[in-house]
Amino acid sequence: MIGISHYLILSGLLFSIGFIGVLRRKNLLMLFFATEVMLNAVNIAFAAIGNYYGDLSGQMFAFFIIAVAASEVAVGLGLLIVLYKKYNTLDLDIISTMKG
Amino acid sequence: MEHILSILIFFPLLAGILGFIVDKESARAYGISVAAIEFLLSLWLWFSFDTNSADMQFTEFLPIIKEFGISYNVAVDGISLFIVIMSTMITLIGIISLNEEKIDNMKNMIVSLLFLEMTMVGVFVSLDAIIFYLFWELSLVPMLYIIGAWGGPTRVYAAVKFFLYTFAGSLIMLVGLLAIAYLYHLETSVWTFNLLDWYQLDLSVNLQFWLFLALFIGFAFKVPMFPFHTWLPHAHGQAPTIGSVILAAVLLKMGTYGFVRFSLPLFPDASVQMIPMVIVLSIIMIVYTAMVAFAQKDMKQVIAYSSVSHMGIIMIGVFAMNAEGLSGSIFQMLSHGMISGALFLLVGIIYERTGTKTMSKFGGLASIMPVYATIFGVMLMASVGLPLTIGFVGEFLVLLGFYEVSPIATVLAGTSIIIGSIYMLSLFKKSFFGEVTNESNRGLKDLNAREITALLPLVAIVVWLGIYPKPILKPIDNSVQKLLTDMEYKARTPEAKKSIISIKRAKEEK
Amino acid sequence: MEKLVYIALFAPFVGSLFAGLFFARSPKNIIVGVVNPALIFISWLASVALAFHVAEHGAIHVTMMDWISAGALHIPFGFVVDEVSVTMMVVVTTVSTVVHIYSNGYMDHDKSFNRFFSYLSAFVFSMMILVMSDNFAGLFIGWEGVGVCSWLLIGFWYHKKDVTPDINPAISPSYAANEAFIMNRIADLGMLVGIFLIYWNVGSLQYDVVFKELPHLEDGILVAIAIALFIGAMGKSAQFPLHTWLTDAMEGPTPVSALIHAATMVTAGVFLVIRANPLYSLDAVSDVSYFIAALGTFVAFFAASMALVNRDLKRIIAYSTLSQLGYMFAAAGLGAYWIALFHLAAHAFFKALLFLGAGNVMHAMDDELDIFKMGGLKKVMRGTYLYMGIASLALAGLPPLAGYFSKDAIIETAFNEGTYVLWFALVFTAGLTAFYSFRQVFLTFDGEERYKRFGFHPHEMYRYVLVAMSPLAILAIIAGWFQDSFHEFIIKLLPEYEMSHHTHHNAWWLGLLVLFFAVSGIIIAYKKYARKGDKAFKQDKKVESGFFYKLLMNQYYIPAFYVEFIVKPYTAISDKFWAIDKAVVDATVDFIAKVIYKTGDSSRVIQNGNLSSYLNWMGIGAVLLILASAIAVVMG
Amino acid sequence: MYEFIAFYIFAISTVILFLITVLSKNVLYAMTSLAGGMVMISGFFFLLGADFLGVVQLIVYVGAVMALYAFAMMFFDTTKDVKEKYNSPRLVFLLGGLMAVVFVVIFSAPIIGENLQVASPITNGVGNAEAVGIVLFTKYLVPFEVAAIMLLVAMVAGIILAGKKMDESLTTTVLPLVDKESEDEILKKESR
Repeated sequence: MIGISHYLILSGLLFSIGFIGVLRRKNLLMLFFATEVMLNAVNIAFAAIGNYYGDLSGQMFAFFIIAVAASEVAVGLGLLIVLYKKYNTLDLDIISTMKG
Repeated sequence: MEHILSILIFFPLLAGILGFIVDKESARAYGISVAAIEFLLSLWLWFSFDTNSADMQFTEFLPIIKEFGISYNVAVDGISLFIVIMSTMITLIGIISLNEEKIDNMKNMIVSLLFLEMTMVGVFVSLDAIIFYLFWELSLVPMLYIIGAWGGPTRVYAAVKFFLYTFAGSLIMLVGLLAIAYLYHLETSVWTFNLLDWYQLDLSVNLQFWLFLALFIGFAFKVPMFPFHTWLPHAHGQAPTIGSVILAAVLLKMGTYGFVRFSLPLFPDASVQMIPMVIVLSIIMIVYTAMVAFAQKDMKQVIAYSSVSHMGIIMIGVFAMNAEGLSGSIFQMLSHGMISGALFLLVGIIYERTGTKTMSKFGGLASIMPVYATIFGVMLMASVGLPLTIGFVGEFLVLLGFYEVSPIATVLAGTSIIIGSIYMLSLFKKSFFGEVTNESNRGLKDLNAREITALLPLVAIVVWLGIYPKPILKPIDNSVQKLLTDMEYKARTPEAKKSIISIKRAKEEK
Repeated sequence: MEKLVYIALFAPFVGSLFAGLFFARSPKNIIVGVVNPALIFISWLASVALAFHVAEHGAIHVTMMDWISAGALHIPFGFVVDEVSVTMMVVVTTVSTVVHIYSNGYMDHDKSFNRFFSYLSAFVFSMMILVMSDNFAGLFIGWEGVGVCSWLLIGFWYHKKDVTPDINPAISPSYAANEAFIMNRIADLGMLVGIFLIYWNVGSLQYDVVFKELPHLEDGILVAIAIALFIGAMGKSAQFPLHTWLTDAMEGPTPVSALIHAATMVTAGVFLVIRANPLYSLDAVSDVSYFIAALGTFVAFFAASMALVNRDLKRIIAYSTLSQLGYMFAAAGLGAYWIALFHLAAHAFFKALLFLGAGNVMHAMDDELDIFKMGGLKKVMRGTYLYMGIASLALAGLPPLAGYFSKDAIIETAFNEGTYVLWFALVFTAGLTAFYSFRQVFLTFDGEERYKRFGFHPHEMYRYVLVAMSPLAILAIIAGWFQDSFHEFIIKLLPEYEMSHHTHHNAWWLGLLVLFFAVSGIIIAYKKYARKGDKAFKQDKKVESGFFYKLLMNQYYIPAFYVEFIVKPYTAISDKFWAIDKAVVDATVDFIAKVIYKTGDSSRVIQNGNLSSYLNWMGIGAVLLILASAIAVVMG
Repeated sequence: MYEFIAFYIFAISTVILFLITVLSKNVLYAMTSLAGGMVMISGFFFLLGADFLGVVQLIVYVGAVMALYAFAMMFFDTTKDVKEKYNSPRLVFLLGGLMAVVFVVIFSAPIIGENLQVASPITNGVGNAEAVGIVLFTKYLVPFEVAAIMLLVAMVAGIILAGKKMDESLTTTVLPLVDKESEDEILKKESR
């Protein structure tokens, strides 16, 4: 039988994949993809836990996460466009204005 | 005048804020009048103080944050009363001594001094740990500014060192204070920072030890105890005269006052347990810094190091755990305030005249500036603890009281009367005796009216309290005896009970 | 009678304030020269009146006001006038009055005339407090007070610069003053410890309470108290090894040497031992007492030996003072307190006279002190010669002068106690004393007039000064005649000391022996130093380069030893400590600060502005956090 | 059994698709595989009985979000591959791998949360969408409304950031330092 740990392990693996993406990617757009992966991984975990404990709160959280992800993408892409206009690139190695 | 203490705290603050809009030319006059009013108010406090009572008086209580038991809670007893008066007096004398020609931006100086006065008074009258801590930290800011703005060439280094050093110490102290409040909460499930409530708290010896250590670091940095003393010579070396005067006379006393007000009554067992450590540090502090003082070439540094040495005497008095030693040490705080204040003023005067503090540049000053030399001589004798000057009473009582704790340590600490006279007399000989070695010194003017006005009250007090210390010693003694009785009552271990000698038992033995 | 006590005590104080406050900055003012001696004289009158009162009605005890009270400690300003203190008061005021008048002449040309009188009167005041106080703390006030006045007066000519010890062994007045003060402070610490011991074991510092309580204390504590108090006495009375300051103190003006460093202050130590006689006569501390006697005897001989070769007029007298102080301690240590006090008084008179005479010589010889440059002065200074002769005879102990009675009694005591080593040392020292004091007299006043070669034009002192000195001269002669009445007077307070029958039996040959030594000393001195013409005194190069001569001339190398093994190491250690303070203690703190700065500097690399590397760091942090929580879960 | 097979099919395909997303150099491939992966994830939701959530996942993620990405990509030059420099590829994989291992270890260990409390139990006999609706409009009403406002704000922000003055950069525009009058005039002109 598929237990909750199956889902959680899968969620952990997906999260790690997203995490590798976040660390590895220098292209900002690709970075966004990686974060989406991580968000989705977490959603699975929420839904699985909610299901196995007969609690709708898990689903609710996943639901709100989707909402947040959507707005994140909206604002984030807008910012990306602005950035691209300014630097004409999305490479993080070139855009390093936060040097302390 | 029920709110005399609040007036004492906030009058300088208000006057300081108003000081920003005072005309530049009249800033000094303004400062003098404000400080004089403040001083008179503090004298009024003394006259309406019931000298026969050992309790807290003029209590004011106003809750600020009820949930955490933080309140504006001020009061004075015999221990703090005179330190408050000394603070206001030294501020007044300091402002009088300011030289309009040598200090630019007099207005800022006056304002800083008034703010400083507020914090000093605040520290000594606070009975709430948080308010105490607030004033304690606030006192750093004006002093930092005074050193940083009017100091010598490496003033920024000195000021930052002073600030960071004491700040680091007081943060650890804050942790200790919060821990006490937490423990109080655990025991009674009431949050309070009221010191008088804390006095009722009965802590295990182990807890006392750690809390004592936390507070010890905060206070010891301020005193400054060996080996945390090195900020002091830097600060004194760079600070303007007025800064040194107030630093030595009042700010250092915060540390020793903290021991008396917090460490002893809160942790009687730990205090007794820690006596050996304090003895060792204090004796190193007394002897070692006195010897370092002897090696100095700079007049001001001699006095700076001598300050450390004298603070050592005060420290052993605090830990004598009997009425003689503790009263003596509080009296010694006052006397050291007067004497070191006067000595720094005197060095400042010669520095203003010649632009140097190096002793080898002087010599034979006694024949050029006789009045100056005389006052210096009086202060010097008071500093080495000559009987019938203020310096003797405190030192004698401290050593007398401490003898009960450890005769050998007393002899070692008592060497301060020898090595103290060595460095002081050699300073006096190098600068004042002999032929006039530096021809350019020949034209030096003796003290002017402004300087005499600043110094004469100090001379008068040094002699008056040396001959008749009773009006001050008696209230101090009352409060100290109460403190010791409480400590003895509170102490858990039999060793502590044995070490703390409140007056009652001393009489029973007779 | 209380009023008289206060008059005796405060008249000098008024004089000091009078000269100090009103005339400090004005040039020499004759009013000061008249008023101050007058005030001291008033004090003397009061003291004498008190003496008669005490003789008839017993001691007077007054308490002026509270001084220090804290805890169980209560110290009042209390004064007691009893047989011992009134004797001291009379001695002090007598000598002081003479010295004050004398100073008018001696300090005639000094620009700090008024200041001098202010200090001098302040000294008398402190000394009066010392002797009159009714408790140990009050004694300590006076004890320190005379120390400061001595410091001020030794360093009176502070403007003189430092010279090397070859030219002037004392280096400079200010150096000598500091040396005296610091040496005294060392001993004062001992005294303070004694006071603390008394307080914690008795609970009071009042003499009467303490002395009543003493027999109930443990032996160990009694010994400790006795030792501690005696250490204090050693400093003030310049006993070995704290003796070097006294000869250097001769840098002060000569009236000061007469008053402070001969007649009064240096005898304070003896006074303390006499005052504390209930302590020192206890059986438990008999060892300490014997040590006091032995040390006194040693110092008597030790100082006399150094006086034998010295060429400095004042230093010779200073050594003789040291030596006589040794006699006093010998007597006090052996239990003959009243004899010690008697010798103290007699010594005060003739030693002050001797010093004042020396002052006359200095005044005449333009402050020259080398007796080898003098000689034959008796022609021009007849009065001074007479005075110094009398004083030296008294010092040498020839009958019927004061010194004979008092010193003989001490030597007899030593015989009586069966301490024959001490006895013989004291007898032999008596011979030495006679020799060196007459060596000095003959070299100064007799023989060839060597001063002419050095171009001096000596002249006699003012007449009124000579007249003023006459009381001392008379007292130096007659003081001894009152031995019996003094004995009767003082015995009311001090323990009686009686010679055994055996001693009585032998008294006549003992006295003769001492006399024999003294007279032979004088004769040797005369033969060697007082001739004229061909047989005139010649310096013997061979002797002077001998070991003993050099040893004595350099004061057994003790001052050099102190410089080499105490002063220099102290300075070096102080410098080293300062270096440590900077290089270790302070540097440690700075090092901590530097480490923090460095970590900041090196970790700033992280902040390179690259978002990707920030993310990497964040990732590392996240993994660490997760790891930590995982571990926590596993552990917990 | 079906559940078992379905789970593994979905699991393997999501992992592969997401790996492509993360590792691919081509943006287009990455985006496509991301979209595919999200579809697979909605499959998990259906498996878990969260039908409503699955539908939302499909509509919002695969529909709306992916469309947004697609439009965004049009602004960028997608034909050329972004040359990414990898400073420490080993570190990245080490960290990621470590994390994965830790998760696996934690989750395969006996579950700690045996005593989890059920906050909003699933009502039997009520469809998932209905149940979600009940909870959403009772217990989570305020967050729901806040989420709505957030989405609105995000929409407006997206439009402003991306849309306004397409011909010049927003962030680099610096108003010339002019006195207040002329500034007002400029504003007036602009408003006309």
